[in-house]
Amino acid sequence: MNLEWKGHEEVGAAKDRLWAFINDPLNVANCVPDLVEATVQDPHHFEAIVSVGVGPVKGKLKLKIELDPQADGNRMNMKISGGGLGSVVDLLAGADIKDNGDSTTSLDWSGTATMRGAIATVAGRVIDAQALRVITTTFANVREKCASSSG
Amino acid sequence: MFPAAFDYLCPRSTDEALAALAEHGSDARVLAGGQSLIPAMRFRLAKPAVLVDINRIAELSYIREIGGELRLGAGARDHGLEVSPEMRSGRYPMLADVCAVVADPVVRQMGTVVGSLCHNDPSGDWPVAALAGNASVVVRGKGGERVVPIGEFLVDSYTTAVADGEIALEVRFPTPGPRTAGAYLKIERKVGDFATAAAAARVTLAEDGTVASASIALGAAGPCGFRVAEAERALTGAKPSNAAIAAAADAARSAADPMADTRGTVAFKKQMAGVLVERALRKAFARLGVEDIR
Amino acid sequence: MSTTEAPSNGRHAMGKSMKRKEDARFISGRGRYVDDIVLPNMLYMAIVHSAYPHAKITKIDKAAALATPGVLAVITAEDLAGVGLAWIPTFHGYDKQMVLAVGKVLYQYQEVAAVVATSRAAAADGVELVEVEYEQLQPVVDPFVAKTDATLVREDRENKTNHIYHWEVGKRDEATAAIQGSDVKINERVYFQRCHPAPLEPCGIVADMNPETGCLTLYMTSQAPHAHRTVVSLVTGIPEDKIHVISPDLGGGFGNKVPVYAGYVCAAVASIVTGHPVKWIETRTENLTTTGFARDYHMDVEIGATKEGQVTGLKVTTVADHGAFDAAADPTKYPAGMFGICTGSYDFPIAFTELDAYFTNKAPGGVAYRCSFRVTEASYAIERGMDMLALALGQDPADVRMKNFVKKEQFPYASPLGFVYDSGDYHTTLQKALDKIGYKELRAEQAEKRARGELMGIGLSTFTEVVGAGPSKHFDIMGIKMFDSAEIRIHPTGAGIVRAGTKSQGQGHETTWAQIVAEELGLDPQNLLVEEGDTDTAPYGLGTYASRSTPVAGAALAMAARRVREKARNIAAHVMEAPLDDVEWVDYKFQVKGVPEKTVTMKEIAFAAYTNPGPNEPGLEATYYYDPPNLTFPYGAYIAVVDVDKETGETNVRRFLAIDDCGTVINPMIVEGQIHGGLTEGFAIAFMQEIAYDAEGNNLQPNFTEYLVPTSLESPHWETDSTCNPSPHHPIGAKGVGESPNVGSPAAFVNAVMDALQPLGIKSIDMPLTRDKVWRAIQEATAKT
Amino acid sequence: MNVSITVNGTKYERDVEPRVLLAYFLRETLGLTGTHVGCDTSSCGVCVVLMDGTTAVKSCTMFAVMADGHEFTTIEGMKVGGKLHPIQQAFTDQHGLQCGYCTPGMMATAIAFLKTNPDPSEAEIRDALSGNLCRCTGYNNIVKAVQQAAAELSAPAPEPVAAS
Repeated sequence: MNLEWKGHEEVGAAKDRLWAFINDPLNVANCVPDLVEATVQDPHHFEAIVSVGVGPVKGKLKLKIELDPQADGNRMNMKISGGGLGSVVDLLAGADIKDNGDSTTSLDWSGTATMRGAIATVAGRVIDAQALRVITTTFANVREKCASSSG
Repeated sequence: MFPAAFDYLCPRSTDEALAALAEHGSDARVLAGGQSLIPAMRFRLAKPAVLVDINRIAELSYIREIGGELRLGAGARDHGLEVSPEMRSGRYPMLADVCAVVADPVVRQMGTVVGSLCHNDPSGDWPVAALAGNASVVVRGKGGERVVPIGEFLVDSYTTAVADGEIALEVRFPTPGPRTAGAYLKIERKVGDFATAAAAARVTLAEDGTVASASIALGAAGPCGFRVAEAERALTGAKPSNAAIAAAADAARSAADPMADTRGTVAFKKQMAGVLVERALRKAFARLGVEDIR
Repeated sequence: MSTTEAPSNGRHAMGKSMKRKEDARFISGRGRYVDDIVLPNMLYMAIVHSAYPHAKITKIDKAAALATPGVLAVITAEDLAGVGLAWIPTFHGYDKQMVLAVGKVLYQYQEVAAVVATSRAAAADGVELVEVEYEQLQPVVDPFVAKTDATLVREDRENKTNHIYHWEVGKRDEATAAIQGSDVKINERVYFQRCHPAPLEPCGIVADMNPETGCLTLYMTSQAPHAHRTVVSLVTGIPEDKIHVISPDLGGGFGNKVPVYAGYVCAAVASIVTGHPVKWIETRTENLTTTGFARDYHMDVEIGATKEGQVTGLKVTTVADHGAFDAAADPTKYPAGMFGICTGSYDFPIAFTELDAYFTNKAPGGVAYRCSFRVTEASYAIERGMDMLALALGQDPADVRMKNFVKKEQFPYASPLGFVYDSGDYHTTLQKALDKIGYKELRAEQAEKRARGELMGIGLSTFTEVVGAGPSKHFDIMGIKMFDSAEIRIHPTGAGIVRAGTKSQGQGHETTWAQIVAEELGLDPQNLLVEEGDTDTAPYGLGTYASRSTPVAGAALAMAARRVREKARNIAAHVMEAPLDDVEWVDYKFQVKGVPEKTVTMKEIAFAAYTNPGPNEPGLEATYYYDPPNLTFPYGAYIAVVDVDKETGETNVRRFLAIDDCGTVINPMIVEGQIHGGLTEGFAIAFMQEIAYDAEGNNLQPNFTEYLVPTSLESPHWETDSTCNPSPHHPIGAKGVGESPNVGSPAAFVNAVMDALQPLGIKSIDMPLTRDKVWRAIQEATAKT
Repeated sequence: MNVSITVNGTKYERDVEPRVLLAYFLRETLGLTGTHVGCDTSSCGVCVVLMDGTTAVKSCTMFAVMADGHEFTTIEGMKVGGKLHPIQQAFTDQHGLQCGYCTPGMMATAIAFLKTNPDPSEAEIRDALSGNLCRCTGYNNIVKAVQQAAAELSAPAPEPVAAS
């Protein structure tokens, strides 16, 4: 099954601070909700184990995440792939960041995901909402943590 | 398909069960009929570390009318309700409709009404009927007991107001008053399939034959079952008429927000939500002797 | 129909609704299916599947699985390569297939590894812990896209193309010209969707290698035990005498249990490696996602006709989706099976059909699902085509059929695509159906309903099947001729044992085989034990599928019985002290010509065969291998009556009448039961069932919550009747019936729904006719007007 | 954990892992293989057995530990006094089975149903059996079998012939 979402965040931090923040895999990892464990391999790659739970469907997803900052410093692409619960997920997310000139930054994100396997077929009807929650929370956390992180 | 290993607890009283749940928190799941949970465990989508089986808590398996309400304990099974004197009395036509179409006849022998509400499948039957029937659910935890209106109880897909360490003990359906009747209808591809579309409608007529109040709920029309206020408004105060029914159906159609799947397209499911609301209303009116609607 | 009448001591044993001899064990829980078999120190196997439809395998990590308590081994393609079993030949030997994924996976749920453990639970625990890493590749799921070769499914093959083969029969140019020059032409694409036999008992095996004797015993869900023994010997190199295949009771098969599957091979290897018996029982998900699917034919049907409605020519052009391997179950010389039967019951002066098959990233298969090798697809094409022609002509579909039927006096009838139909009387059979269901009255009711804007439809299907593969000059599987066999041993007391190379999956051979032999020998069928499915005891045969049991093995049984009777006649001559030429078989007894009081029964001769054979060879037994001179051609006339709910697209099959002609009937009760079952499977295919894949290659129907099997509530009440035109070349005139209802009914259902929707100008909807599809068609049609 | 489950009149005390489904407990722990397994989704009903005499349950959707203290009747225990139960007799009389795989579950469901509805219509029978799948018979003859059993079961017991 294919899923698509997008959203918007106003971050109370200057663009360069936000850019620096999301270029640090550990920061990004810590924004992922229900993070169980994160291991940073290099400045652009980290692995995260997140626990997912919707009603009876409970378990851990093991995700490989690749950060792909665009040269112009205006866009961050993210490639997330992994699996668990007899299923696999492949997610492409991207965030455009725009300096609002008032040391705030607007962040427009969008993502598409493909879900395969047991979850998609047996519990497909819940995944959409669940995945949306994870991705929305992640960017909301970016807003919070970045703003609060002393730059 | 073999479930992952788990610890099995089998309390004999509600207090014992609550103690067990308090001890194991989010690792534990309540096991009632198990008709949704066990298949999920066979696919290893659900891997609870602990199952707290409430099937042996005798005090929970009741079906009784008290204080103008039909009260079903967490152990009350679909089939038990289906053949109960309360359903056969004809006082609960809408609930009787539901009893006859939940899952399949064998699954109904074990499945429980409260369990179905707690599972809160977006296509489940009981959440829709509970919404239209103004039901409430009794939830108990170590913090004590609370009575949660169904609208607050059903939070999201597969998610309810029951917190870790709590149990839903009872569902309460207000006994329909005079000049009140309802109906529940669903479209399924075959017996035992999740609903393609589902609707429950309940109306109360005033002395003058106009609709004093109406409650209309949809299932399989979004992440969670819901009441369609617009459709209810369209009927309230009106005489039972084709126009009023059509207005309610239109409201349901536009309120429905289903997902496309192997059961059908979004357009088809929205349309069916309207068709089912219209048919459920006509059935409800017919049960009140209002046959010839113009 | 009396279903309890027992034959009186074998007299006229045939044609009786004798109760089934096998029932006694099934109704008391004493049936013995593969999963019921438990051997000492038996291990359990479970399989790891791919969630991706097309991907390179970059890593398989067994460590965590092997560390799980109870897990003894994890088998991968590498391990199989070590014993030369990474690949095995496909059914007809034209292609090879991976046992476990070699390097890459070619379809979702493909087998990647097998976990062997001391318990079911441990095996499942191990499966969860095998870590496989993939690098995704673009899947191709549409054969029309596969055609372009933009994505190559099979890099292992020499020819770097997804095109598997081209097949054609008939006269292309003449047929094209004939249709072009016709007053009326139709040209429509009909799709027979991918579906699955889904027997209630999934596939499974208990493999037991005895390290001391070197004997490999395979208890497996097999519709063709001898063929499987030979294949196992050829691919493993184990001498065939050291392989013992036992197919116990089967919980249905319908073609699903003909091919060899990865689980069988892995379990056998696991048993050879561990020296323990190994059990593998498929899950329902594995059954629906990895084992042989059926159909998946996209067919362009062109028919020409005069304005009076006489057909002038037929052309059918097919694109076949075979999935990742060419594992279609068809006789070696017939890559598209019997698709040439697509001229159906109609006397086409000229016809042509061609087919191109393609690889896609879908499960392999193309099994003969309750179907004699693609006859179902062919019948659907022609029966839908004849209705579309009737519509184009503005004539009643029954009239158009009557006009074009092959006439009784034309039999044996040589069809333009190379078959010689044995016998039939299509006009009488259809007329019987029309009269019985009240066709005129139904049309009148339909006219009234249409005037009121209600949707009611009447659908016909007057199909002809071709079954009983087959004559050895044409039919073989990997070179093995498609004869079948029977062995009869009569004991001193007149009881006996009957063995055949076939394998019942519910068809009731233990009863009907006994009836055939009892009829030929005047013995009591109750005392004729029928045994099948054990390769050490049964004579060699190619098994039960494609409605071949009665046409081929049934004939072998009659011929073997006649051999026994001839031996018995010699002994009778000795016993009655009469010259052999004076001993004749009259009224189920031997009698001296012209001396009616001088008779001896077969029971008496049986005793004499062991006590007083005289100059004759003692004992009373015979074996016969039957090579049929021709195929048989059962046919039928089916009528469906359907109401359609405009608002919801819901279809309700109000009535369904099936008149079948399968020649001589051995047991009317069993034949009727077969027809009921086949009609229900046809109903499921027409209205509910499809193995569909989304654009990403995900299988959307991997279990019974999505692959819908109708219950008693959805299934219509079936009305049945018959006519009887025996096969002139079959020893007892029988033609076979198991598949006719599944072959003939889908078109009747679809024709009925299309007939109902005709006032809206809707011409065609592909199966399955779900509410959603029918509703959308109605919306589009009404939007236009 | 230890369970005590009565099956076909015999009380069995066994130690089982909680995750063992009742179907496998019957088939593999007790060797009563007449009860089958046909799917993973509680859809097919070939595993149906009688619980406490009146309840038809899908034994693949119940853990053996949940069955502790209950009584079950499987197909192996359907005979009454060495005679076939009327439903068993009816299934063979009416040709209500072919491959036999769905038969045990069908008969268990039918027995439970006839206890709540001794004189059912064809429609009621078709509804009652709709939790059990059959791929062979098309249901016509299964319905006939249940009708025959219903008639048999509701027939008055024969009067003892009074000695004169």
